[in-house]
Amino acid sequence: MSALVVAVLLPGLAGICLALARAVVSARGAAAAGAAVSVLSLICVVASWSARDGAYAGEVDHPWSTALGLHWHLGVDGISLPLVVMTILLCVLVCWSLAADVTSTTDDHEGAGVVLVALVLVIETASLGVFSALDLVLFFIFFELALIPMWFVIARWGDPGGGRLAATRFLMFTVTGSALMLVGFVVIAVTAGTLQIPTLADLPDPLTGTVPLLGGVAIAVGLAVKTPLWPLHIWLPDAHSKAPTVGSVLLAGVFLKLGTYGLLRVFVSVVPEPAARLAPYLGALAVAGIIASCLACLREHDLKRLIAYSSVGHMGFVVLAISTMSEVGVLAAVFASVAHGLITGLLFFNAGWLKQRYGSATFDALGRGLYTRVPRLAVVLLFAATASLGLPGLAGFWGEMLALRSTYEPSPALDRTLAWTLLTLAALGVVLTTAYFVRVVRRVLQGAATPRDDDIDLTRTEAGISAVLAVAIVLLGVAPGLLTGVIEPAVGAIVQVAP
Amino acid sequence: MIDWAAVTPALILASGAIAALLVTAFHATRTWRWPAIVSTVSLLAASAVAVATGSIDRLTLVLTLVVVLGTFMMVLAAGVMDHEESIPPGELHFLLLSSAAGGCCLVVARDLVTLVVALELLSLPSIALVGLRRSDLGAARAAWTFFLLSAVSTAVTVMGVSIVYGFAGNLAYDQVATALAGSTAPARAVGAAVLLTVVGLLFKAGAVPFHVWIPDTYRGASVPVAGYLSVVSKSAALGALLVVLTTAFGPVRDDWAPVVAVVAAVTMTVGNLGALGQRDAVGMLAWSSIAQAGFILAPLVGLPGTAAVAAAVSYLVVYSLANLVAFTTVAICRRRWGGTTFAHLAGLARRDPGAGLCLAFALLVLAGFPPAVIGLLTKYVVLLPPVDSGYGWLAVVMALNVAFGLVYYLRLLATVLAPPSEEVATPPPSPSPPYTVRFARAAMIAATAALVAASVYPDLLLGVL
Amino acid sequence: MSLVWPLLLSCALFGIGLYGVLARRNAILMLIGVELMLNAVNLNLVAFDAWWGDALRSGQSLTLFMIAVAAAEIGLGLAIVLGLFRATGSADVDLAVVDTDEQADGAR
Amino acid sequence: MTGRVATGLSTAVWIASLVIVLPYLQPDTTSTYAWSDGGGLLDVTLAVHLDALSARLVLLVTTVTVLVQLFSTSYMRGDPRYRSYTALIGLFEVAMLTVVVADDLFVLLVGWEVMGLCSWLLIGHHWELPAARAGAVKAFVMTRFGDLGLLVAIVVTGQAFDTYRISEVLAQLGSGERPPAGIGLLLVLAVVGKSALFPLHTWLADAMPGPTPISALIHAATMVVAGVYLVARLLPLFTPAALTVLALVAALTMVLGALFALVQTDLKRLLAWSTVSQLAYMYAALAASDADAAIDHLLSHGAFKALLFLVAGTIAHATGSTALRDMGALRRSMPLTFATATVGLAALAGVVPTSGFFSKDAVLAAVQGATAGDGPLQPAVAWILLAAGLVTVVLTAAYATRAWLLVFFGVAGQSHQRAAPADPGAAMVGPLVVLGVLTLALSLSAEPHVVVGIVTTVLLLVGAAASGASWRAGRDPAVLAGPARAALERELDIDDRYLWLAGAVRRAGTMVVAGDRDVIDAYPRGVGALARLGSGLLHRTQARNAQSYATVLAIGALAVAVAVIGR
Repeated sequence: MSALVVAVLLPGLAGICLALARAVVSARGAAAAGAAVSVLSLICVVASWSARDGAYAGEVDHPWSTALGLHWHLGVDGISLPLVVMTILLCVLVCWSLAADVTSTTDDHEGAGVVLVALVLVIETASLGVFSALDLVLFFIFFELALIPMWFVIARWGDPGGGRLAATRFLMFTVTGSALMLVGFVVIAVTAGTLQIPTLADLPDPLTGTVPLLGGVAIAVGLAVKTPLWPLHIWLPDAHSKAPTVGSVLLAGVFLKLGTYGLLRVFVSVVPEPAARLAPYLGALAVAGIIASCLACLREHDLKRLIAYSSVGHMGFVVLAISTMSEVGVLAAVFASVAHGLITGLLFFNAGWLKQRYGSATFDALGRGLYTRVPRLAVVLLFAATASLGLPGLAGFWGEMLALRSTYEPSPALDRTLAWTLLTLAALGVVLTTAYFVRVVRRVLQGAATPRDDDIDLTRTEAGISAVLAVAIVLLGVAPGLLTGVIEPAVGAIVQVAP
Repeated sequence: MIDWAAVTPALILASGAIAALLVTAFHATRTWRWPAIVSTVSLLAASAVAVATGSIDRLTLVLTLVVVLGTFMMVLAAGVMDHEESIPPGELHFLLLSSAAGGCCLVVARDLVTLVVALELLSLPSIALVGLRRSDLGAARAAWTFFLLSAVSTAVTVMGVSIVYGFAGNLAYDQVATALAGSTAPARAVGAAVLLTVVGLLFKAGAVPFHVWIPDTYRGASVPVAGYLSVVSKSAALGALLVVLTTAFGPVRDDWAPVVAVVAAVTMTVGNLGALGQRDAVGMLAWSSIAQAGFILAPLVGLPGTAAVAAAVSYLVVYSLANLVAFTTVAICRRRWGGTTFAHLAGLARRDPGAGLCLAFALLVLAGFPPAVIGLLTKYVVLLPPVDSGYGWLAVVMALNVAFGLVYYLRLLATVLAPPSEEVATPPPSPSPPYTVRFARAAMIAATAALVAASVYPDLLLGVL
Repeated sequence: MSLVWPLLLSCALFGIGLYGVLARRNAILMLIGVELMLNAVNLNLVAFDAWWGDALRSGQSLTLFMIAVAAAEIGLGLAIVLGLFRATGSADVDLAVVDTDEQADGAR
Repeated sequence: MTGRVATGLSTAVWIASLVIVLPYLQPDTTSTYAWSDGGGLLDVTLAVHLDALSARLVLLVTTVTVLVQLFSTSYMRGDPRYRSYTALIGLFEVAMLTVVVADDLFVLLVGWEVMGLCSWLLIGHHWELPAARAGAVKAFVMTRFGDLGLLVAIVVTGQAFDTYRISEVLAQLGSGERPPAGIGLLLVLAVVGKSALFPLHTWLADAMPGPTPISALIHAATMVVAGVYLVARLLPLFTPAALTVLALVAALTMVLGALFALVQTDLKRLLAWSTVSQLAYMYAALAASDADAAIDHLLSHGAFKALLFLVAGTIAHATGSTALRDMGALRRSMPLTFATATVGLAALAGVVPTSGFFSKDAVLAAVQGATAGDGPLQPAVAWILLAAGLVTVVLTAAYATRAWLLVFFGVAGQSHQRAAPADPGAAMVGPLVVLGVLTLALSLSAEPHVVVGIVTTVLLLVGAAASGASWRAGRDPAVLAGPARAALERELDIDDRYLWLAGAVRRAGTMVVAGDRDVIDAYPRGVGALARLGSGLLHRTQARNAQSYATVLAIGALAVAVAVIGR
């Protein structure tokens, strides 16, 4: 069996075992085991990547259901590898934070903490599966697998008030979207007669016409809900803000990437012609999302909601890049996805820690002058905010820059005038992003300190998690070539490389 | 000429039915064990014969097995009611087997006469089953509702049959097909006759607007009988529908397909809407079985293509297994905790992990979500024929209903997996050692295992046709 | 004889039967309505059989089956009515409407 | 301790830079190192380029940083956040050096924006004060708006020249390639933001609540002058249109800045406006395509403006205030400060023989040369620019004199924090003296422009005399502004436009939030309500009456039949 299969399935299987053995495992032990398993999974991924020959590392392709033409087809290329590694990294950190989470160990009745770890691991498997699936239906299976565990994470461990409602809305939105996406897949399967993504991407005569266009619309809508694209984003702020810290981190860090990755892997590459016809709409909605989310952020009074809204904006840049359907656009999309995963992961970790301390993440609850009250925590938040607003030299910049660059020189899919208009508006979004993060710093970190009893600075675990993410963010910021070198060779799998 | 391969299972079941009745009649005291043994033997024999002879073709074999094994499982599930004095065991098993014999006949019918008679043989005992519980007004009312509607729908069906006969001059499927293909009769009138003919089958399948009896009847009947209605009776009707639409009415497909598409769309939507507000597991499963019928009807628009048949049958099989598991679990829950509302089911996975996990898996299958891969794949499979034959809108409606359905499945799922609610946390003392519960549980676990196996190797199910 | 007359009669019978089922309050009368509907179909079948001159006589055989089926149906129906009558003391099915709380509960 | 380490480190940097860049001070000595090659889609090269231009900037930056660090050891003593303060100064220096030596435009952008970040954090150092927070935010957002111009300009450049290396772009331009028109305009936007030119000039004065050494750093050696350096470096990319825009912006800005400075009541704000005005001089030279004059003025301005800000810091340290009315008569109590400040103000006004005199004359000579019309600039524009420059000379002399008189002469201010203001210790005075000497020394190598020099000296005397006369008459020389004084004190209410804009954006935000809640969210809520409604209706039709069910069934059968027939 390929190491990649092990890497994908291992966390989920471990999660099931943990859930079944929850009576005998402590939450802390489960979290440690989860982290260990994730690390193991990372090793497997690296192993199969270093042993790659051909377009996809660790490729396995077994017929699974001959009746459906469904294959157990997994493989990792430069588009998916960064996302795979980022997912595992975030899951390790999430497990780490769970291992040290005081509330989950003391308040642990009937193994709830263990179950949470198990759910995280199942979500990990699902995400890894999505990033490595090369069969449309297999992609869909993994895509759906993550949803119900995430519903439980938000509904059970989220805010007591409204957590369940938010979870259900999140689920309903994404499920409706993904069900439509399934219809799109069915259309493709019926018109092209295969489910294998590499085959579909290399069809001698790509799918054109009305029927594939409708299929493309269905796929795009499904993925747009997940990404999320304005105006389908409405589920996101509630879900992110009501979710527990680990849920928010995984939602923002990993889940949204399922949408953007899907747009690349099963939309642009599989139905290029319909995608080209839809690209202007995608681009326009993406920019509308950037502006709208930034404006909303300027009025948000809850840190977690604000970060959630900011994700809409950042994902807008990714979708904008994708809508250019150029090589740079693909590069930008992947880079920005990874960067957003790391940065927003850090932001949500941070917001979660603050919420844990002060019971709520609203500005009023946090008070002012965190610089004095919890200096190190404040500096981490400052760093994350700086990275998120796209400061050059940190990971977030290259994604945004490449996105803007791809918009300046789009493929013929995007009209030049439209693209430049979008470019201008998106650039305004950059300023607005600065404005609202600066506002957060001004409102929460600065100002005359209002000390509380709960002013506890970074714990060791928190510092460790912050350090890992910060190092990753700085590393990608100063040496973007590390990532682009991996992505670039695979760009041709998504869009046609100009001769 | 008699096709013994086709009728033997039905004959075995009919004999078994009489035997089960006699064995209780000649037993001195009320006995549950003996009729159950007789039923088990005859059901297993019937399935063995069906497998050995291969029935008429692959399709009827699968449908026969669904009917026979579904009945078998409900016989085992009915065992959990052995402590209820108001239920006569001999009659129960007699009626179950009789009805199952009707189901077997129904799926092998290749003639409208057989169809009508088999339909009645399926219906009348199941009506009696609903009203079986003595001096239970609810059951009697449910039976009356079921009876009256069944009678009307039968009348409509035979009216349709008579008109088809008027157009075709024949009642054997293949000759009807030939006659209709060459007929000069107005196509619309023929289409109407066809649809009137299948009203009885749609009624049994629970398609909107012929579904109205289902919620009341399921709730009035005992849980295993409701399960029987939702699985065996429904599968037999849908199987017969599949056969009759393919072999007899295939040539006039264009006349009935659009209406079937609309009926399918409305059925799944109404079923989901109805299930939305339910706080009782049986009520919810009743409505959900209406919605699921819509999903089974949808691929029929792709008939007479074999892909459509395969899609409908594989969905039917998976639905049947999942519903059997669900009803068995609910029956066990009712036996052990005295009720079927969500409050009784809350925390089932903690109180009774086996039942809880099986129910959870069955719900995931019904909803079509991983890890119940087979549920998802069959949802995918039934989407193919509508898209392939140009009913894109139907596919979209189906997709939306998949999402919609998740709401209530997930609600029950969350209830099952949640911590137990306080009032039912401690089980009441069981009146008798529940050895019958163990049998039911074994059946439940076996069916779940089949679903899990199919999730791992989908070809086990999807490859059968 | 023209085919139209028996068909018209059949339609009328079916309609009257349906009316009986839908509108009468008394269970026995409803059962009679069911019987009327089935007999309307029988008439139809026989008429078509005669019209086609069907060598297999399938119409007539189905009619025979239908007579048996109708008898069984009425038998079952009467048994249920009897059960209802025992429980409520009336064959007027409306009076048998006693919504148990459990049923009402399920709907909301 | 921290201060000593920081000073030591920056001194080491200074020495190292001295060693490295001194050879490059000779003209025509350039070298380019590429430490890592770009290539591929993200074509970023870690490349360094050094020539006379960047070498001089490097020296300025490192020198001023050392002095600021040294000054801060005393000025910021006892500050609770001294560590982050001094570390940020270090980062600031690194960022500026990155801008100066980068050969890859993206690397340059990294330094450029990190500088913006540092200025935001340092201006907001006293974040307990609302004014500091507001000023910092304003500085960051405004400069970042301008930075977008640079970002897009880089993208456009990359596409036009297929490289992001400045040296390669310049080489292509040297071989006759025509630059796309947009780049120059985008770069103008970038420097308008960074160098606080009109109309984005308002952030610089509002940045004054930051610690005074930071102001010295920002105004003299980093941040604002980075814009000048950028234009000087990329001058060939500027088309005539872009240069015209730059010239007009510079003309307007220099006069406005000087006018605002004339009426200021706060010493630091006064200096801030003078920086704006002086920066405009540099851009004037650049618009006239004379990069050398611009850089010369940049260097001399760097020396005297750092000096003046440190002086302001010293005075604030001694008197506890930066308001002009709290000063006065400091000539005697702070003689060293007075002496150095006199040198600095003289250089600002352009008095012979300070470096300011020579560099400003060079700028004006360059502009005057452009009026001939043989350069890319239209003669009319050049004339406007020259006129503005000459008017500004008068105004500069007037406000420099005014500041000099109000601070060091007259009667002592009312609210002295400490009993007797006095010259501070060596750590603070040392840098003043060094900078004072530098201000004078920089003129050693300068060549005079005789005609322009005479004209400016005359104009200067006019301005100084006017100022002195009104002071002698017992009035604040700000009255020279006449009826416009009140408007100028409000800085022409230009800031209100931005406040209005910020309010409008906030209102738009409110609308978006409301729209999300009331419009977009209405759909899911509506669907939910609809489903509940449908469910309720459905259950109402479940009448539990067999006959009504049978009716539904019969009607259904009829409907199905009719649907087929009436299709």
